[in-house]
Amino acid sequence: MALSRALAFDGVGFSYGNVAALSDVSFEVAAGERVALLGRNGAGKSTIVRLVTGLVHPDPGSVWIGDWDTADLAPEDLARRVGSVFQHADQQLFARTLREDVGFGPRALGFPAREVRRRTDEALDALDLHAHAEQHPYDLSPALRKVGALAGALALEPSLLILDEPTAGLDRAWRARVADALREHAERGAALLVVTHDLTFAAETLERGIVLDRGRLACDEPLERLLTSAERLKPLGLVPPPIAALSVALDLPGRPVRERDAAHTLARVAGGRSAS
Amino acid sequence: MRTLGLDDVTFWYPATANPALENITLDVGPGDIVALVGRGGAGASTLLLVAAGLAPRVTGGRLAGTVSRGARAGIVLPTPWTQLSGMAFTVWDEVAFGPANLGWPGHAISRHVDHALERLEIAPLASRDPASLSGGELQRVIIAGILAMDPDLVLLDEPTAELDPEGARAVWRLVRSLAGEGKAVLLATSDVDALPDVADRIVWLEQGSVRAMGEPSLLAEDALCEAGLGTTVAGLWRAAALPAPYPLTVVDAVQRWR
Amino acid sequence: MSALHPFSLLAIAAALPAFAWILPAPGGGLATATLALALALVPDVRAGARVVRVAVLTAAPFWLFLLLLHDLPTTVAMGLRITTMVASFVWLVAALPPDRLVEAMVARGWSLTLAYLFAATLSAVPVLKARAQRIVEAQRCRGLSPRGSVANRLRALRALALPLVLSALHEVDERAFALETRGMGSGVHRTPLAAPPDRPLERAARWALLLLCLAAVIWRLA
Amino acid sequence: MSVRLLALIPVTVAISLALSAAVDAVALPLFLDTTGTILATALAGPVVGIAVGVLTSAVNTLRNPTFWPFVVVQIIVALYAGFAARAGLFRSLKTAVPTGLGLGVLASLTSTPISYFVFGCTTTGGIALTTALGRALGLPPLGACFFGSFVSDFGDKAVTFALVAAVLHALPRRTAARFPLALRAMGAT
Repeated sequence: MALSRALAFDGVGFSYGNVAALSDVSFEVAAGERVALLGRNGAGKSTIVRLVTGLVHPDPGSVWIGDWDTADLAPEDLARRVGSVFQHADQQLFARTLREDVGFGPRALGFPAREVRRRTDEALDALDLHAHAEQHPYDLSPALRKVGALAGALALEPSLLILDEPTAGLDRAWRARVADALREHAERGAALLVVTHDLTFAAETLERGIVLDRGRLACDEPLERLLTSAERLKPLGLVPPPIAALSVALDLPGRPVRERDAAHTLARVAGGRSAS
Repeated sequence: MRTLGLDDVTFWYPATANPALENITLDVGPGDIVALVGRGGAGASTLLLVAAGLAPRVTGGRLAGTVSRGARAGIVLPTPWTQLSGMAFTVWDEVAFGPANLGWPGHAISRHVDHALERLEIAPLASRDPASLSGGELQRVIIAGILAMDPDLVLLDEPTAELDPEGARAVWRLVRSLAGEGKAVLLATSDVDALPDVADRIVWLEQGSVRAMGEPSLLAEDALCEAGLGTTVAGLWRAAALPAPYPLTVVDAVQRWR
Repeated sequence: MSALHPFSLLAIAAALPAFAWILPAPGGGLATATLALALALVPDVRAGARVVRVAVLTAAPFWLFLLLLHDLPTTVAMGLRITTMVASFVWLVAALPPDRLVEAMVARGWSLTLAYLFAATLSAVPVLKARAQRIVEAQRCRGLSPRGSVANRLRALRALALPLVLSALHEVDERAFALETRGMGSGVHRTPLAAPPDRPLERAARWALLLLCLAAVIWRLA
Repeated sequence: MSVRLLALIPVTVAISLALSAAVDAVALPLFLDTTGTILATALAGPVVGIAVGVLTSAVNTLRNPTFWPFVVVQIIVALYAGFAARAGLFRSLKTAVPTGLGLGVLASLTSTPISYFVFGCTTTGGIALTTALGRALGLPPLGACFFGSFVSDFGDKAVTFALVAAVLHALPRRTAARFPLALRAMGAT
């Protein structure tokens, strides 16, 4: 059913002038699916973000948000279904308080004040930002401003979230909060497409990995298999994150890549060993 | 002999009541690599600005305590695009901006600039316009611009922020080789997993004061893991409720496991 | 032509329009306009042709509007003056890359401050232009439509201008840190990196040009 | 001049030029090329404002040589904004917009003689057409030229003043505190 498909790239190519940024890229993301977009800088990740948000249009091929073809719509129309956070999102805030900025999207889409308030509060709750809600965005660190921009995207309650390096510069506690907020949003049916270099974050939060290499799709498979095969990752400029590397080094059954699963397996195996 | 000495330093930003740094005492000697870790807003960036002599001189505000510094310090901030001189239209001139301001003779400038370009593996970019560079290339040009001034204290604030994993590994290798030459390095990073192979000493900052200081093994201690500042492997060991001391890295964990 | 010292190029580009206004129309204007356009062709005809084309394209609308507002003689007189000014500047920009001008200013002992202000502005403009574009895009992706009623478009302008200015002002400190840490304002006399050679003959020619302008003004007034 | 003020000037010039380039994204007939001059003056006084104004004209001239004679207008804008800042006229939109309109008149009065004697009032297509309209309405040449430049420049200074007022009020406390004149400009002495 088309609507369960949140996003689809169909034979997409794109070039800036005569430089081909993407060639023949096709993949689909279902509602509720959590996808990591990986690859070296310059591999085409940011171009995919611009295509999904409708800032640029594919040539050849087409990009679908559910049953909408992005070629027919402007970014402000797509904003009803697509929540986006760009690489330098810390530069787009301007309200006097963080709360007011988070409400910018819903207000721009024309929701009544009561609805804007509800969405803003829920987004601030999801990211535990209440302590900073009345603060001036520029009294926060750039990384926290970016979390504020993420709250602004969540407040749109989109069916698809497209995020470019949402955890850049965040400490472990904030990264865990962002991870929880995104998983919770996915459980409510939203699809996630997250550009990141932070493979630990990807392992904790997402389930599928798409790797771009020089504008082409190099891999598209579950993260648990991808992140534990060092020889597949190396040519793509990637290295297995610590927990995946440990799973392989200790030959843990099931090769867990998430901390919770790895801790559970470690405890079980350690218990077994000390008993024998 | 210490290249940088902070003795009981407290610092207030202008028009703010509570201090950004409180009673900081820290020494960094030649060849040392000291890493500052802490939650967002713990004061690491402010401490680097104080060490570089930019706070309070440029930021304004008030400082108590004493800061003693060797000949010359260079700081690299996490936003490369604000660090360009704006007066150079080629990468070579950009890297030469610092030495030229110091009034060095022409031949000395050329020697230092060419050496710095080699160190950062950006010699092929020498005649490129800085505005046309990628985030990663720009970061290396800025670091080269600092190294070309031959500082004995190098200060780095989130040096790998704009880099992909390969670029980040190259910067960590460079930091080790700088210390190898006798330079003192003081850096702040949220990439804690990289520190065991890089830093000699870890300083844990919380709300502007030093909560703990010690060997890299500090990053496997329970209190740090609880604050979310331990390494991923230590955090995993703790989550699995396995006995302390927690292993610091994958290699430690494998040895401990056998 | 571009081998000349930057200050000489500046002097020529300033003198030509000055003469165009000082000398009696239309002969004066005609002479200076043709001279300005000819200068563009001296270094190499192909690049010069492009400069001439840009100059003519920039000057053409003025001729059209002058014709609309004034009688023929005024149109010709003013048109030639404007063409001289346009041709001189377009030729100057083509012949003189900004960095050579900056190095000349520094070498001549003009304060580093002036050279910095001119060069740093030139390099800051494209950065903030790109950022303004990125901010418009980001706000549109949050549902902001820059079309519709004037009130709506003014709101959209505010949602573009405020973040641009706030983020730019926020970075002023970081720019200042960069200048300080790299020795600017250290009071030491800066070593010019590639000081363009300035021959005494050129310097004399520049002063001569200035005197000539003054003489022409006096002759025209007398 | 402190290195911080030195770093402020190129940024505020670039703000003016970036805004005047981006204003067509919202399809409004505005120049906004004095935003940086007024902002710099409100933050650091008329001397810095004049430096920003002159540099804005210089960079504009590289792009279009006919801008250079109008450097006089930028200097007048900086001086006017200096008085407005000391009088706290950036306090609210109710004071900022009329002050901007006043500057609109003053700017047109200043630019008209330059536009008329140097360019015969053809600086831009817009001004030329509105001047022709003025002539059609029977205004004398100089009067028509003033009418032309005022009509096309009418809203620009008012919107620019309102924008700078909005920026000053949107500044975080820590930044505003480091520009004493800004506090005064906002009426918060």
